[in-house]
Amino acid sequence: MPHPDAISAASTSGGALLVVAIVLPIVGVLLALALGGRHAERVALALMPTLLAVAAAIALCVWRTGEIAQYVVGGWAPPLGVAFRADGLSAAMALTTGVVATAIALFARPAFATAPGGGETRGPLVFWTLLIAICGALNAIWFGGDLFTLYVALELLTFGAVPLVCLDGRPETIAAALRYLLFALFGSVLYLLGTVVLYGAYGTLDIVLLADRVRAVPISWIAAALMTAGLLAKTALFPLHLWLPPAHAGAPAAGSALLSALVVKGSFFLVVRLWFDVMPGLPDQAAAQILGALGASAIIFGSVLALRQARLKLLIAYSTVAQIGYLFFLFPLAPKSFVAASGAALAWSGVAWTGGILQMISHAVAKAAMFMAAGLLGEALGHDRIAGFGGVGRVLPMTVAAFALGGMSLMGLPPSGGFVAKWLLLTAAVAEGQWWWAVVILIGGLLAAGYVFRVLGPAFARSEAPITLRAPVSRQREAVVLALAVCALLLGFLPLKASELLEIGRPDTAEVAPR
Amino acid sequence: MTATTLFGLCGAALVGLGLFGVVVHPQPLRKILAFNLLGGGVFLLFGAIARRGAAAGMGADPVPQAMVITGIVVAFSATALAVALVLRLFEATGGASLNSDPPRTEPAAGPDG
Amino acid sequence: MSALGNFAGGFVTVVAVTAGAFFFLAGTAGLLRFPDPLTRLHALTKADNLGLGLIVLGLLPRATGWLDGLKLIAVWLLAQLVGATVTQIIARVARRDGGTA
Amino acid sequence: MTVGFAFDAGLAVLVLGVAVWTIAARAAFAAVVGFVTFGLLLALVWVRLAAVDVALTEAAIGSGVTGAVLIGAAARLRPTEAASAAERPGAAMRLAAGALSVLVALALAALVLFPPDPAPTLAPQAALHLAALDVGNPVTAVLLAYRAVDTLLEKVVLLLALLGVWSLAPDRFWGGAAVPAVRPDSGGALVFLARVLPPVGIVVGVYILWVGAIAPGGAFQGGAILAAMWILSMMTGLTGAPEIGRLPLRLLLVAGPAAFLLVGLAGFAVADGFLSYPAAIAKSLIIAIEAALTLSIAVILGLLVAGPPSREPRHRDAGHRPAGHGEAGR
Repeated sequence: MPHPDAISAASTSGGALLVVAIVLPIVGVLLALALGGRHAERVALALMPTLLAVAAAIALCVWRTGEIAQYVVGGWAPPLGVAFRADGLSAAMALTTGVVATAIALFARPAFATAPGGGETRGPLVFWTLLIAICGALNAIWFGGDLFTLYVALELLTFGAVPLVCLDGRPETIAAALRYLLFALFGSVLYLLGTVVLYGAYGTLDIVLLADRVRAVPISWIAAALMTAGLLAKTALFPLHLWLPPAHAGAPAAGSALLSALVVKGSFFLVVRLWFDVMPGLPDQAAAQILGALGASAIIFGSVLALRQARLKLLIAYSTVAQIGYLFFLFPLAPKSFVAASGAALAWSGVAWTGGILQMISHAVAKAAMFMAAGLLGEALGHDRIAGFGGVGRVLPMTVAAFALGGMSLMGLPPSGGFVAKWLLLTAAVAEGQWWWAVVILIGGLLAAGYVFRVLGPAFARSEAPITLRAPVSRQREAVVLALAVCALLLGFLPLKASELLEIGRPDTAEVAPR
Repeated sequence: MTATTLFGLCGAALVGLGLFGVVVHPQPLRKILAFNLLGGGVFLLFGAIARRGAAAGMGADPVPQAMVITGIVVAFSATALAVALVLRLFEATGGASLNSDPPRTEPAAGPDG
Repeated sequence: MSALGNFAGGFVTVVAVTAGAFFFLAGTAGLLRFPDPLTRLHALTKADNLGLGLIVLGLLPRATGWLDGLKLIAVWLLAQLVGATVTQIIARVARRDGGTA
Repeated sequence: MTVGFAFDAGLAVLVLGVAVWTIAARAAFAAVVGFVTFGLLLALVWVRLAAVDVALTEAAIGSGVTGAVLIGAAARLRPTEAASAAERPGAAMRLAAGALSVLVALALAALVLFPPDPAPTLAPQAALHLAALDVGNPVTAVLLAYRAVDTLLEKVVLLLALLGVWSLAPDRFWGGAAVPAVRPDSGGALVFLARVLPPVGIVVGVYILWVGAIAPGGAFQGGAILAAMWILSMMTGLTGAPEIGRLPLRLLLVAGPAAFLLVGLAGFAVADGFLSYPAAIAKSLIIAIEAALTLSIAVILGLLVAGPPSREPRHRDAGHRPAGHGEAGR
């Protein structure tokens, strides 16, 4: 974000939209809880497209002005008060949230229906309320301009996500939820510790003000290390990934999609905020290489473990561990100071940045589609053992096609969004002389192809025994999943101009000298 | 040394102690307790910072105080949810271990599966 | 308040609070040293009743208004009430467990 | 060395000692008792740090209500302790954990010992606007005005925690009530207390809420005291836990955050935007919000301690929103 002088202490014209994006879900949670029963579903279904529209309006506003949108809450300017801000990145993430959450809501409708005239039941009320809450928490994370507000938002996200994991009440999902909660609490307490240290050093937690005040001194390093470690635990970066697969695989399909596509991105987004916006002058090659190396290990280990899974949902969950790894190539590749130091043209920083963010977005869309496809397969077949998928592609072509399209994005096959993302990261790595990341990206693509085709192979094979579906699959739900998967594909066709949105609000200094 | 520094050091020690407990204790309930100690340490560090910021006739900077109050409430919410999960796990399995066997039951076909 | 009154008030405070602190000390010593739950409780209640009572008595002259004084007395009364209840419950449990708790 | 410092040093040693006990104690129950003691001592530390509002919160919530949740759990989990104690990590792991903890503690200690000079503070800025708000307690001003949005989000966190706890109930109990874990067999004394104390407690709770605008106190502390009275009453069986499907209960739960939100949104029309209050009635608005919050907080805290519903709803048809039999997806 720019120098504080560039941004006034007042709200900008589109700033009120940010309040709407955060407050609407809170209203939704209160309504859903108070009215209960079928109303929770109605509120959620009305809210998701509305939030999408609000996000689109915010993106349009940021795009038009080319500047950060800001809202100063209560008129109390930071550092005393709190501001919401939207740069290009937050607008893009809010749009992604809107699209994915709307698709998830449509998909979840039959699964979490409340019988007309029937009473309130547990699953639907909890699911719909938490879906709304998670959208609100994510919007608060995308737009939060204050590190402590972001802490509360992060906790909101955790409390929305954990009960989804054990919604079905099986003992192993309860254990998974508990492990998830413990990891998440560990992460947030470290994050909070870091913010405390920052407040003690600089007397503010406002991101823009901090960016101006932070010096490259040990106290900043300690804070950055604590916060990064905490956020990595929440993002499930290798080797802190142990909680993720059982948690994401244990949730109901719509919940898995929500967790894998969006919830893990919340904490990752804060790592990006921290390194690129709060401390733009701080990144150090060694630390960035470590983050990149952890990402690379995540890609290799996650993919290999995904290859070995017998159950579809666990396979997809391990692939999330792997795909998160790519995101961490942002840290060695995108900081402008590194690019300048490597002698490459400064434009490569933008290439890596766009690649990393596009990976975040296209993984969200593709992974949501894949988890929902897996849910449909599981419902139809009554199991999700990959070995028992022979010939299912002939019975449920739309669902399997959706899975395949999502898989293309994971593998990085053109013309998917995942392809463009990985291609940008790869070329930036080569141009900046960090070829080792390019090698990992290629290997990761091959491994992803391996685990995706492990599913597609039998699915499209001619099966010996005719497949009998245990339950009919609604065409409508298949269509929703396929539409989302097509979105993941279309992300690859986004005009290059769209990447300009992601540049809005990026710190433009090539190097912020340590003062 | 001032009392503020003393309590700040106390907070630092509590963070270390809590961290150790979180990692080392196998029982979830003990982990939760250790989390609360860890949180107490973090809050205490913040309290020392607030006390150092005494100005304008206030004994301590009110902004960190308010944040600590919010933090205590969030920590309580987390404790309540975590304890409920542990108790539910105990009801379901008769144990309270995190190292349960990998999922062995069939994934349910329904929306809740 | 006159200087003499101030002095007398200060005197009461010092004497009463010191005496109260002594009872707390004795109560704590008893809690640590006595052999079984019932006698330990007996020691503890002395700290609760007399110790706190004396401290409240000592602080009364320093209260800035009748409302503050009332609050101090309320604190003592509430502590009495809760202390007596808890002691009773612990004693009951101790007797049920055969004095081994 | 002054008497004050000697007291503080003793207090610090005591806090650390109790903390070590909490980590090292063999039995979980003993550890929880240690933790509650720790919380009360910590409240004293907060008083010494001139943060009385935090002290009240720590005593009421950090130690009190948290302790109530933990003690019940420790008692119920007693049979599992032997089994999970066997899972203790190996010496290498413990050594690594110890080294990491010491490292972090030392880094933080260094920060404490070499703080920036002058110490950063927002106190002057907070003081500057107190008059405009007509609120005497700066902490209340931060919680309800300057950083009101944090407080609002944190109320939603509380609500979600409660929903999360409820979500752990088996389907058939949805809409029902929690059966308190503590059986009312603790004899007449507790029942007597539960009869006598609540009227006093309610007065104290309301007083603490009221005084919060000018002196330490406020919605949380007041709410926690009200909740404690309710919990006491539920524990002794004088009042049953409420059925979670009832509309009046749901409305109570959301009343506080909803009032907060409505006043905040009204700011768009009558003041400087979201969560800003018109100067003339700022204090009244803040007190009104706090009153509503206190009520909701008391109900939420009480229900969090009570736990998930563990009984089928009693009046399937008479209730406002009976839970149906044909539960979807189970």
